[in-house]
Amino acid sequence: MTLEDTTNMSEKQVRRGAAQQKLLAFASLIVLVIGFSLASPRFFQIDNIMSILQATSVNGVLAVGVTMIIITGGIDLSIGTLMTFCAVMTGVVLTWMGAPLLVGVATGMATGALCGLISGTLVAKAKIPPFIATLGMMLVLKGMSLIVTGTKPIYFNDTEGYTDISTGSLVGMVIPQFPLPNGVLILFVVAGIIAWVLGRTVLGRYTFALGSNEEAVRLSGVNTDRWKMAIYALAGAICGIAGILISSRLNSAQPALGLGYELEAIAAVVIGGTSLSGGRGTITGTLIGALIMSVLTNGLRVLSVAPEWQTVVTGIIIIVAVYADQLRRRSAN
Amino acid sequence: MTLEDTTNMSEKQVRRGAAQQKLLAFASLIVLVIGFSLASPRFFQIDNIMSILQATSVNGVLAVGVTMIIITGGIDLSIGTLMTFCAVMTGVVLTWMGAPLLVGVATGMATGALCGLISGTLVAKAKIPPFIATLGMMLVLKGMSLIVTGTKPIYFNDTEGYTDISTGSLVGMVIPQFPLPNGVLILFVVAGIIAWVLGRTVLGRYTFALGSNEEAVRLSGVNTDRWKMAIYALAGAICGIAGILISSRLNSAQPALGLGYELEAIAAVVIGGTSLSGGRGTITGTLIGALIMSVLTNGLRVLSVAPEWQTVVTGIIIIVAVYADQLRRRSAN
Amino acid sequence: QDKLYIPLISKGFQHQFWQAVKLGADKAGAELGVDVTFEGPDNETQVDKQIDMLAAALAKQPAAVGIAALDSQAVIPLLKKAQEAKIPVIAFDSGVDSDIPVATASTDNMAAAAMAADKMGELIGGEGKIAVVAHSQTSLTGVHRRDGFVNEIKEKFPKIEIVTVEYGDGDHLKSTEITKAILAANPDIKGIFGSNEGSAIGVLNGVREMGAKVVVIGFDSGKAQKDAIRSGEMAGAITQNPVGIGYETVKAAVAVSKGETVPKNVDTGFYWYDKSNIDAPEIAAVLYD
Amino acid sequence: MTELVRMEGIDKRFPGVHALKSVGFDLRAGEVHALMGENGAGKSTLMKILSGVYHPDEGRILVDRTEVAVPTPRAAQDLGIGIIHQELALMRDLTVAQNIWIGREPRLSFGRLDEAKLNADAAAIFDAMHIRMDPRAIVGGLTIARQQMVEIAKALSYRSRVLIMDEPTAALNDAEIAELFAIIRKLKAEGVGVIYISHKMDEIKRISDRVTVMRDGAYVGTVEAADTPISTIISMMVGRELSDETAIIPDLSGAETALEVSHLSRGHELKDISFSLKKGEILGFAGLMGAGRTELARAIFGAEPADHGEIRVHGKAQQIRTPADAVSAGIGYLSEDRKHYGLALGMDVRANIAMASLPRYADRFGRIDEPELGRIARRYIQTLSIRTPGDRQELRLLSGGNQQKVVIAKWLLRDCDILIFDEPTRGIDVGAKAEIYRLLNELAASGKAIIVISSELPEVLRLSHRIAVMCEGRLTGILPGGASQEEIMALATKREGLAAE
Ligand SMILES: Nc1ncnc2c1ncn2[C@@H]1O[C@H](COP(=O)(O)OP(=O)(O)OP(=O)(O)O)[C@@H](O)[C@H]1O
Ligand SMILES: Nc1ncnc2c1ncn2[C@@H]1O[C@H](COP(=O)(O)OP(=O)(O)OP(=O)(O)O)[C@@H](O)[C@H]1O
Ligand SMILES: [Mg+2]
Ligand SMILES: [Mg+2]
Repeated sequence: MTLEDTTNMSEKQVRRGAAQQKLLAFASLIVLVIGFSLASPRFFQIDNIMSILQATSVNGVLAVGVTMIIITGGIDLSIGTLMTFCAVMTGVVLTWMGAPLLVGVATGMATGALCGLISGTLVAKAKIPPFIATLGMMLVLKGMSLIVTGTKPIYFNDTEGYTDISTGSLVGMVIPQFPLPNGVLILFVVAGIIAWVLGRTVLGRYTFALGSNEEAVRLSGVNTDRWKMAIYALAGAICGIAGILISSRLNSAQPALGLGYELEAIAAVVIGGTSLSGGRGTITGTLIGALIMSVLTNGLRVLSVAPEWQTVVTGIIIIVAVYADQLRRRSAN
Repeated sequence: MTLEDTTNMSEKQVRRGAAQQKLLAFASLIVLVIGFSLASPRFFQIDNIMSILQATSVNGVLAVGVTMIIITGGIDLSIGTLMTFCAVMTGVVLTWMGAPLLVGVATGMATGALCGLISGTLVAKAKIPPFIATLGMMLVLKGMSLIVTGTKPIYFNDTEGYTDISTGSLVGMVIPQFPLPNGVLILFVVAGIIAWVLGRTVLGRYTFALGSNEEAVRLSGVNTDRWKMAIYALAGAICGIAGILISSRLNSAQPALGLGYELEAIAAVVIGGTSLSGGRGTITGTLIGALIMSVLTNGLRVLSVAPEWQTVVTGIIIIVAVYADQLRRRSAN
Repeated sequence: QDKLYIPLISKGFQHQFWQAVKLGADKAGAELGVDVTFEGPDNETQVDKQIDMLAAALAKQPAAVGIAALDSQAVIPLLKKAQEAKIPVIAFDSGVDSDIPVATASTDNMAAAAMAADKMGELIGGEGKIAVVAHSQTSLTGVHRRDGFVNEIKEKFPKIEIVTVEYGDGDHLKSTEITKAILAANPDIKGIFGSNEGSAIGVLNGVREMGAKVVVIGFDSGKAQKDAIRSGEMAGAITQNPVGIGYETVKAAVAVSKGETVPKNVDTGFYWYDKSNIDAPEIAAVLYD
Repeated sequence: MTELVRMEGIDKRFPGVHALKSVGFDLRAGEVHALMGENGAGKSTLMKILSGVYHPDEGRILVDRTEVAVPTPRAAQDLGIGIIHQELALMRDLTVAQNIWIGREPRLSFGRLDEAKLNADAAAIFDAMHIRMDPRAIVGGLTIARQQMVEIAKALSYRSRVLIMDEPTAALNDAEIAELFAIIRKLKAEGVGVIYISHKMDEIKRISDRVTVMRDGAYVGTVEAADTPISTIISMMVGRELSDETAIIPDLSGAETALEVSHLSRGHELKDISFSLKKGEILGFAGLMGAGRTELARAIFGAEPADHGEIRVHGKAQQIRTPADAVSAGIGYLSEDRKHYGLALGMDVRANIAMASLPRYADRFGRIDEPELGRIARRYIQTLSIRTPGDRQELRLLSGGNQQKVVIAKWLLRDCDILIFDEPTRGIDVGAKAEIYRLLNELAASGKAIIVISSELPEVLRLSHRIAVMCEGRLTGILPGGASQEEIMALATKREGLAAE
């Protein structure tokens, strides 16, 4: 039958296309890396590459978390200040209460999950638009961090090994030539887990389905509210991880930090090809987006471009990169 | 006929409902004002009310501009830095080149329109998602302001009457008891014009239509790209007005200002009931949203609430206000 | 032919204060024949951004590096890295909790703000209500200037009441609105202190728009503040010596990288200026537009 | 008769689909030319090419015997070609009149809109169509049927010489269809050429002059409607004969009651509705457009819960506040509006079929058994003959009728005891329709309780064991299976005011 033929053909085509697509998705990133390497011999040095990766870790983790929310068609503006609040709570437990490391880490993630659950409840149950619900949360959490800490940073000097969470290198202990910071390792592990969740589990399937057509999912008898709350809570827990990473890197919970990080993370997600209207997106894309942003920032600095020109060039390259990606997708169609 | 009857009944109902709706839309604002007035006798003083209005003017104008873009289903992150860039260009023309006031004002608005047109072109023609296109523009314009000014503010000391644009009071000259600052007058005029454009003109019709179902509009033979570009350009020109307002108030174009203003303006729009997914929204709503925000900020300051608590309370009240509005809409249905 | 390369990582670059520091650094760079770059994050909360900048600067293997740390501890791991790579570190503007920096060129912000408090007390006659519009609740300079001012008032002027301390992020417009709200809430207020340029200009604007009669004391320099002091709208302001900070930092960096020894601490000082002394040569030298 | 349009050798490929294989078509002035074919035969694609939405890979288009290019919808309009799209292309936030005149708004000076004229013109069109419609109503709040009316009015407003109607009556009722046909006859008399696509075979005889049949993207033949029997056309379409069966009404006196609805009310839409449904029974719901059948189904299903009343499932009272409650009580509902309420168009066929049954195919870590879902999806693709290049194809790329089949597959897989089908065969071709009827009968025979809501009386009669009739939110009566159309219409128009007399 004709259809049978076409099926086979398309199946093959689709697979080949998909592989090409995946490679080409990296194109902008690779072009950037090659460009900077040619422009400065200092750029493609193992140390600098590690700096770039390290600089990606916090933003990358945040971006992975918010990717899920964006796929549902929502948005989370509170991720930056939530990250800080989680760091603060970790600091409170570890430094003020002297709890063991693991309890601190658990507290950070639990705080994130709880706050995410609150946002999720506001969105799902109270039907407050995600933009507003999380804008409100962003302000509340910003204030809470300052209140809890009394506006002073909490230092982790007494917690043995806390800085190693982000800056140590398990990989480096095995392969000394490749001192990949733990923070980056954690980013990859988190990204891997979430990619798996999105691709293989019921939660992931509903994440996409909610963004694609929430009403249709609800009318399929799915308890959409509960799933949405779960997704926000999971994203919150991931913000908790970001909070632990950043505070471990700074050896302190900086209560004023965090505002503006949400925009950067969302930018990474969108540069990575996830649509803000929901229903489609990939974790690989988000990682590429986050990497593009940190390669750009680092590269321009290594080239000693004046800071005001750095901003201009960053703006232009982001547009061009996304445009190139757009063209690729269109031609793939 | 029965059907006729129901139609008429509903028609009447709808009208009465609409009037109620309009009044109730102000409810959150009124509750806030009454609350603050009871809490502090200093709040409801003519001077303070004028301060609140004055504080609304810049954010209000920005919010009115971005309302149009949001109704098309887009977003504009560049409004804050575009405002600054327009102020800078006005400063260049007025102070450095000594041009007359009107030329300066025209330059500011033209700069805004041009940059808006660029964003619009990126969105409509290059099919770059609005979030990315305007994020790129935001960075480019931020850098450009610093580059053009050499990171130094441009002062308007030599331009007679420039500060009056925003802080003078034409109304006060007629009714001395009511010294409404010109900036507020300009906000109302701009809001009035845009409300008229949205409600009564072809441009307005396509604004809503694009946000409602862009593909359907295109299939109806409308040149959607051109209209979209026009809308972004108009919104840009309005950012130009905001730039003139803010620089007239500060008597200087401050090149580093602007980042963060976009979020505040978008928040005002969304608090005012405009949907981020496009197709629906009102200028009245946006004005109410902007007023809610400045009443809140001012009121909490007049009450001398501690700054970190101000943020927390603001976050909570924004959520509650939108929730109340949500309930009102649902019950009106 | 390879010029020495010295990057300065500051707390910001858009503010006039930092631009003045940059000016001094560039001047020293030109005089001493070294390449100087100057950058900093967008605002003073971005501790991790600053660390990324420092990392990128160290990747360029400079002759020495200057750092105005946003957090006195968070930069230490990277400073250790610099030490291992034998890159000397000069701290400027504020120090770090470590002895790695071979020299520190800074201002005592606490003392500077205390001087502002003394002047405020004098000018309002030792009693009445005042307010502070600070630029940051958390950054070191913000905290030091606030505490320096508030403590001095409490100690020396028991009859003066500080009704509120608000934070405007150094944003001119935000500080304007804050000032107006403070004036609305406290019509009998006698003085307001703005803790950096943006705050001071904001206070000035707010006072102007409300038509209030208030003693305004500012901090830092800039054309608008200088004009306001000349016209008497602003009673006076504290200025540091940003150009000097930048100059001394680069000078010390060059010296250290050539193996010379430098004094551990360079206090670049601060000055009170008002209508009476604004044009005096030693003051004019530390002011900037 | 003069020739208006000729399409020759039109070829079109989509990734994985050869949608049109050198298809030819022609249209004369003053004729109604029906375009027939199974779901996915390529009818809509051919018409989208003619109206400037798609571009052909090969072939040429002649209008008035001169070759033309149709690069955009605008160009098609300028050539006098208008189209009613199968998938409604309306702006849901705009009013009826605003939708109709989009792009052609009457203007005053300064780009101002003449809203009064806009509404009056729209009202005039509806008057001519003998339809009551408030031009100022927001389209998103209208039922699918009324949205379809808006599309028709919009197409008429262009006063095109060539009018393409892609399944205009899919959502319409007999009365409205009659009105539409009157309009078409008038247009015909004015020399307009109409291309008419429909899966309702009876309409073809009633309205069309010639019939062109497509199969698998290829042209099969063109015949005169008047002297070709329906069965011939059907066999041209599906390539075999279909036997028509009538409902066999089983004896259900001993069957237990599956669903009992008593005194269900909500606002103005539903007024005190009580009925019961037995296991193994198919209860048909008839009524005019807006009678409230959809509202009733949504109330039972918890999509918009009722204010008052009681729902008993298998004798047990159930609190149904959300669709999740309904599904766990064993009630499934297939919506009449597949695009908005039935499908995630951006997702693939497999995911859509599995949407309501996911947890069943997941382990305790929530991991989905993809291979199993793939097998299931392919099984349904086969049994329902869903035309798709594979189970991973995105749903939005399927033809309308095939999308509908996917919704049906979703509920078949969920395996509820009580199934409510709202317009299950909307846009489905004759062959597949027969297949679905057979399926429904099988489901009933296996003990499921089924409600079928349909605007096509023949369908209701063909399927139902009993027929419930609604009018203006009230259940006006329940007739035994095999009742006459007249009896049903009498109940369907029994308004409250009249009933009181
Ligand atoms: N944009 C597209 N991309 C890929 N495939 C497509 C696209 N549009 C249509 N198709 C495929 O082309 C074939 C023809 O579709 P078309 O919509 O023309 O069918 P149809 O005859 O109108 O069917 P129906 O009666 O169900 O409406 C189908 O197999 C469909 O899946
Ligand atoms: N003529 C009309 N004017 C306004 N609203 C109408 C009209 N007809 C129907 N409606 C709306 O539709 C609702 C009932 O429609 P519903 O979809 O339940 O009817 P239905 O019997 O399923 O008809 P349909 O064949 O359209 O699906 C009413 O409550 C009303 O809101
Ligand atoms: Mg079709
Ligand atoms: Mg219905």
